[in-house]
Amino acid sequence: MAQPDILGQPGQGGPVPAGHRPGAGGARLRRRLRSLGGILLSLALTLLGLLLVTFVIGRIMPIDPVLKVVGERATQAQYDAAYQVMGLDKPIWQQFLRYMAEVLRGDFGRSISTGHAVAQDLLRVFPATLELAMLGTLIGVCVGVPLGVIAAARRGGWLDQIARVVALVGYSMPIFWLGLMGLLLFYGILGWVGGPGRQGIIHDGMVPTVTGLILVDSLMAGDWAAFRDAFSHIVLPASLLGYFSLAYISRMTRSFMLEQLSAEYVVTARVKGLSERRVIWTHAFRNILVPLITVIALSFGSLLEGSVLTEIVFSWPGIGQYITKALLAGDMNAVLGGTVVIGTCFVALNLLSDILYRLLDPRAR
Amino acid sequence: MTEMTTRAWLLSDAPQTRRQARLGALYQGWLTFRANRLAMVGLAILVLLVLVAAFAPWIAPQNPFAQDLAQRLQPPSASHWLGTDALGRDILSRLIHGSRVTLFIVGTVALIAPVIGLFVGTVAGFAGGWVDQVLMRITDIFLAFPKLILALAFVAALGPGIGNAVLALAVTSWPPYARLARAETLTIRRADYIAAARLQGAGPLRLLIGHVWPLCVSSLIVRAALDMAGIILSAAGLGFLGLGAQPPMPEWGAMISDGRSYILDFWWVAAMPGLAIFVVSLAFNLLGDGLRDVLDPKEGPR
Amino acid sequence: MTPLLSVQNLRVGFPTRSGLFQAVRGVSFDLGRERLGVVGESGSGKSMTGRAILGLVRPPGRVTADRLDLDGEPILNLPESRMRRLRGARISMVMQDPKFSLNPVMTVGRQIAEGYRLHTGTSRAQARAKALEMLAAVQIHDPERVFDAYPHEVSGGMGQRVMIAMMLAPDPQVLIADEPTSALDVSVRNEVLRILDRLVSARGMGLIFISHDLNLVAQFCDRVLIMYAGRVVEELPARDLHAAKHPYTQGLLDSLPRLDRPVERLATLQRQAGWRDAPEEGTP
Amino acid sequence: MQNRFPLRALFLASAIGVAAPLSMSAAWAETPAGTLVIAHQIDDIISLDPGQSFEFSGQDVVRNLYDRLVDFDPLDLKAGIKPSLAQGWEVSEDGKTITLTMRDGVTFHSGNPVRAEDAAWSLQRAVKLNKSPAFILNQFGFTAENVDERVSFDGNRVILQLDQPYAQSFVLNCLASEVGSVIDKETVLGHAEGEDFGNAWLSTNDAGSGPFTLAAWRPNEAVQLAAYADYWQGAPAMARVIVRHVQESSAQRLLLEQGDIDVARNLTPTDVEGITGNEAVKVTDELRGRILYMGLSQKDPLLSQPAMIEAMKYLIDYKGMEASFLKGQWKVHQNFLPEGYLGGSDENPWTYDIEKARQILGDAGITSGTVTTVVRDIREYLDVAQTLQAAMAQVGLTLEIQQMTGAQVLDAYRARQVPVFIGEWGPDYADPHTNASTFAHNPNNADDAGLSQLAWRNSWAVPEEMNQAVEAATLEGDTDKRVQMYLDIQKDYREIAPIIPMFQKIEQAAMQQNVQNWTSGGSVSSVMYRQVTKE
Repeated sequence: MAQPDILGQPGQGGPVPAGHRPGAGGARLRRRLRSLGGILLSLALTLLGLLLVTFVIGRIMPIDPVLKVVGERATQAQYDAAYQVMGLDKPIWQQFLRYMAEVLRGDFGRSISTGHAVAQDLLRVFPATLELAMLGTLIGVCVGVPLGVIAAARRGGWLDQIARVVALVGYSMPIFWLGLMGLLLFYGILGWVGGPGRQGIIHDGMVPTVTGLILVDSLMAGDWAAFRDAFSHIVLPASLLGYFSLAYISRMTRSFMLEQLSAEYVVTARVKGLSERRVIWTHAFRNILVPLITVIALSFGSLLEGSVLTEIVFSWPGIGQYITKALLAGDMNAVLGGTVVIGTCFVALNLLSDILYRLLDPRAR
Repeated sequence: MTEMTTRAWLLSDAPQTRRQARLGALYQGWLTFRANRLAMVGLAILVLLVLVAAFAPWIAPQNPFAQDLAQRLQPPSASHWLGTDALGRDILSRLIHGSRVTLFIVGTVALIAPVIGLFVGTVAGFAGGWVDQVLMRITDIFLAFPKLILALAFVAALGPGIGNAVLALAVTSWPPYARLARAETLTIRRADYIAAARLQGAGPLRLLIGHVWPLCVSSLIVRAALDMAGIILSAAGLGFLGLGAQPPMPEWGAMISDGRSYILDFWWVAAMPGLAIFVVSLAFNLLGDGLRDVLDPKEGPR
Repeated sequence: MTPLLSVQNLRVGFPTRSGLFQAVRGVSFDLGRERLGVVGESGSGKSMTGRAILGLVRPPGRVTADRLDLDGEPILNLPESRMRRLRGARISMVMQDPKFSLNPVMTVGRQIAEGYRLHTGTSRAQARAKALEMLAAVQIHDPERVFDAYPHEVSGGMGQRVMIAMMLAPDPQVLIADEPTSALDVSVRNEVLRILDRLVSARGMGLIFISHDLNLVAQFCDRVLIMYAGRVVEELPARDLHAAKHPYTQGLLDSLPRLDRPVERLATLQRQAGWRDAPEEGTP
Repeated sequence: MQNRFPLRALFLASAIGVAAPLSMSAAWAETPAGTLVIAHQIDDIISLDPGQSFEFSGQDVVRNLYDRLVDFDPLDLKAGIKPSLAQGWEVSEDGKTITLTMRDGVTFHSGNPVRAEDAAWSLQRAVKLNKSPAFILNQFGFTAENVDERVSFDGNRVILQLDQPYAQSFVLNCLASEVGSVIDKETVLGHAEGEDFGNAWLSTNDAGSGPFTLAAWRPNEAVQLAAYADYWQGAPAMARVIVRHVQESSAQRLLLEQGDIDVARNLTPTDVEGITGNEAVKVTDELRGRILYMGLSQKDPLLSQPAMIEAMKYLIDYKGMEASFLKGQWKVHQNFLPEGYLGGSDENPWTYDIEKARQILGDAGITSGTVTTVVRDIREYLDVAQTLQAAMAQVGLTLEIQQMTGAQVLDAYRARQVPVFIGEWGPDYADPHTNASTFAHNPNNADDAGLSQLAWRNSWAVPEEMNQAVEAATLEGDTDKRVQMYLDIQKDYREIAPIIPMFQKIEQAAMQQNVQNWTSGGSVSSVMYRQVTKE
């Protein structure tokens, strides 16, 4: 996978605008509400634009969705009937408006490649990806952040070099290849982990679906065997994604920490006689929390959308595979629905890191 | 002038001319870069790659397209150093010829995407106002789009093929460059010398091209160098999904895709191109990392 | 009587491509319970001298000295753990700009209490009381409010007072003030100086006042060291500054605008390569 | 085989070195005794409605959920059509009326009895629904307007009135296809939305009387079937059948070798070869009806030259491919009727002969030229295309390969814009007419005819005699004569046709040793689970 983008987001942790002094409470609140409203508006616009682009791409794509519906052997009459039923005879802006109206009512239409309602499909495939991405990000954070902090603290030392090589190797590895090799080794030869899919077949569909996250659902049902089974299936793909997330997060953490460690207040802290650990974790690290959260959110977002290849290698029934498959079949309802979900996630992550920035950084309060 | 004095002249901390200062800075950068052993390894690999690509027909032991179904899936041996693929073609020869394809993809994408990004970003940052709003909104939309899926959609719309894959990758990877260029432009725009140039009567276009672009370029280059590996992997991903280079073109990603059906028993068919991709993208990453150390010293290992 | 701080032939060097760069080259002085001014241009090594004394020069920078004693006790290249016990507790430093030298995401009160608690091992409540007391001591009228404020919520002058409160809370013997007022408005500068002066004299501390502002040093300090290129070129009592002998000091004085007598044209500071290596005058 | 060891040894050594105690699951699992677990590529299913389903995997499911009036015996496919829900049938004197008598005491999964009314309604519904498979029934003259009269019931008898005296085998073969499934009328009508005859509901639910009920279908993930305890031929041995979607052959093989599945249906030839040494598993070969062929568009000025068509037949390395990347899964077959079909021919006259091709082309004055092929992104097709590419290069011809997704290829193919097509054709029902009517029948070669025949798609104007011969063969009541008619058509076809059959599919299903009576449905049908047992 391509590494996620952070350089595009420098504004998040930036300095506070001048004139941000105490005492201007009312005006500040108003300004904050206005900026929040502005953010929401721009997010809504982004989402709308996203839908429009997807819609247009779907319509100009030389894949005929009607064929998927009527099949290879259809006669022209069958074809024409389906063409009309799908509303393809109307002008594109009308189709778009109709689609938007339906989406606002919560109706994503029916997928022509699965025969199910798109909303129903998404409820099934999205938690699968979510579970994978969350665990991957968790691994990335738990390993990547300490690694990045230590690398920055021991700048130039052997740990820094190792962290650098680990990250660069992570950036350079074709994930589908690594996935196949990992599956071969840990499942095929060693039998340490579960095979392809989310669950072993014995446990398939045995745990009642509440959240759609099998790890959570099996815990809620108190079914330890199902939990262990689900865990043994997710651990390998999640570790792989976690590795890529780790590579990115550790590099960004290191760079943020280096910036903070050269700040004057770090000298102040050292002058006070604080231990290096306290200097790093209590002083410097607290200052990188905000940009770090943005990075983690971005990395999480990229795992949500970028795990297509992992999903294919591990037969993981997630949203990436769903959209890809739908796209290649010209199943635009499914593609649009999936894009809305991922776009919304992206937008929500942006919003979340913005809110966290407001909560965590006293300068933004 | 002897070697030593040239060096001293370059390293002088009191340069006499602008040229000396500029060359001195370059030389300092080179020295920093050279001191980074990993980056030098990366550079060496890439130089090797370029040489291999340039002289592919002379280096390759066999015709990369010559099939021999009787000799298919042979393990590495004296006659086929890296074995043969499912159609009995020599993998080493295909890898060597494939280096051209890889360089083509990387080169083209790394040329197109930053240029689009530079243009959009600087115009947005420089013009400000609604132009900025509109351009950045478009950038956001492309950023919010699932990247691989957007690339897939483009390839599906344009039809498969190496040219279209390159175009799709470029189209999906410009937004970060645009945001970077915009951020840089915003800082540059406020600089005093821009105000000075403006006072001297320089028009906006002249300011943009003459003053803003040259300053944005270096950070874009670093970014592009760091992106190269990502581009290779994305292209390989497209190949893995069956879009991208068309057979019999020996594109490395497509070669992995070919070999993955044989991975359990004939591992080298997928492993060799996988290794090639890994080595080259690692080289690009090492190089990009080293370059960043030179141009942004606070990031480096000191 | 042993001086509070005794420095003999202090050298700080950094390896570079063109060889070892010596930032401080053989600085020597003794500090008693007095206010010692250190003056020089930027790059003259005055700040590096302060940081070297505190043991804050990080590798690959190297510090050597014939002697570096704090209250008769050698502190040169002490193990980090022992140095940490000295830092803040017995020797401390106030830096230039409170905007950067205070941690932006920690309340002022916590930052003051943190160092105090570390060195005295008192309870949270006691540390809070001490912090409030110190805030009052630096003439902050509303210590409770400032205690809970974040650095960006206080003005520059107040920030520097917070900094002083923080550094003086554990009662150090020596305070190094590295350009403590140059980032402040002229209007608050004197106030901060007055507070600093009063606290230092009341506690009988030694103060090293690093500045590029010759006039300020002349007014504020007892004794002045003039540094150039990592070396002390002249040392003399502040009141005798006008009688400085070294051409560099004279040059520094001449390049200042004066209110007492009009100057046609300010002199440009002359520098001679020879001063770099000449043995410093006026050293004992 | 010996190749595998170095890699595995390497992995083992390094892995043991890392951390052996991390083990979290037993190395070798076993599936539960009453459950049959299958790994298969099932992402093509778009509907489970028998009136709509027309994909390989969808038909695999439908076949087990529903019964038909007549059917195949899974344990004896060669025996042909046998009674099923209809216990017998009669054909009228003029051959245009078929009367089928229903079996008593059969119930749907809902508990409703299976009546002649249900059977008649199911056929009427399929015709009126007019989805892809409807044409199979429409061949007998049924239309949405007339089907209510032409298909009727009387007591426990279903009466079909045909427009021509079609061969009995033709009609019964069509009724045995999935579109002839008998649906629970009451249940489905209860779920109808508007005029959809319950299509939306039935797409994801079942209303049949077959040996299994639908427990769950999660698209691209899994289909779960549960045994129907009251099945009229006795409850199946397998209480549960789980078909798990696994895309990669290597993943299917790993699952099989780990004992997590019972059957793997999409192993590549190399993976099949890879497991042959494994004592715990076995591989069954089953001849299927699918034909891998090459279509040469007659719109293309170069490809429409008879010499070119002739030469291309000698540029295909049949034996070489059969022995290498198609090994064990495709056999050389140069006729449009698959082996196992009525009238199937096993004459394979063409061989790989570059010299002969060069000579044919030389005689016609063709020494160079470039054509494009559009190939679906399936490994085998691409390998075939590349092999052809290399062979053509030897006689001065350039083949440009464009690989595309299935949907794109189909789009272009339907628009008659594919110069060289390489792909598969699967028969729609068990009668020879299914292939004859598509390879060798094209009543209207105009661009706007919008037909679906392969001949039309390749712009081949089938000679009028051949068109008539194909139509006549459907009306021949005497089976021996009918066979001869098809053999004759295929003989003529081989001489002139630009749509060149190359290989016939052999399905290799790999399974645990204890799985018995597995069938993928042979060349005439789809997979059937009710007879499968595990020891």
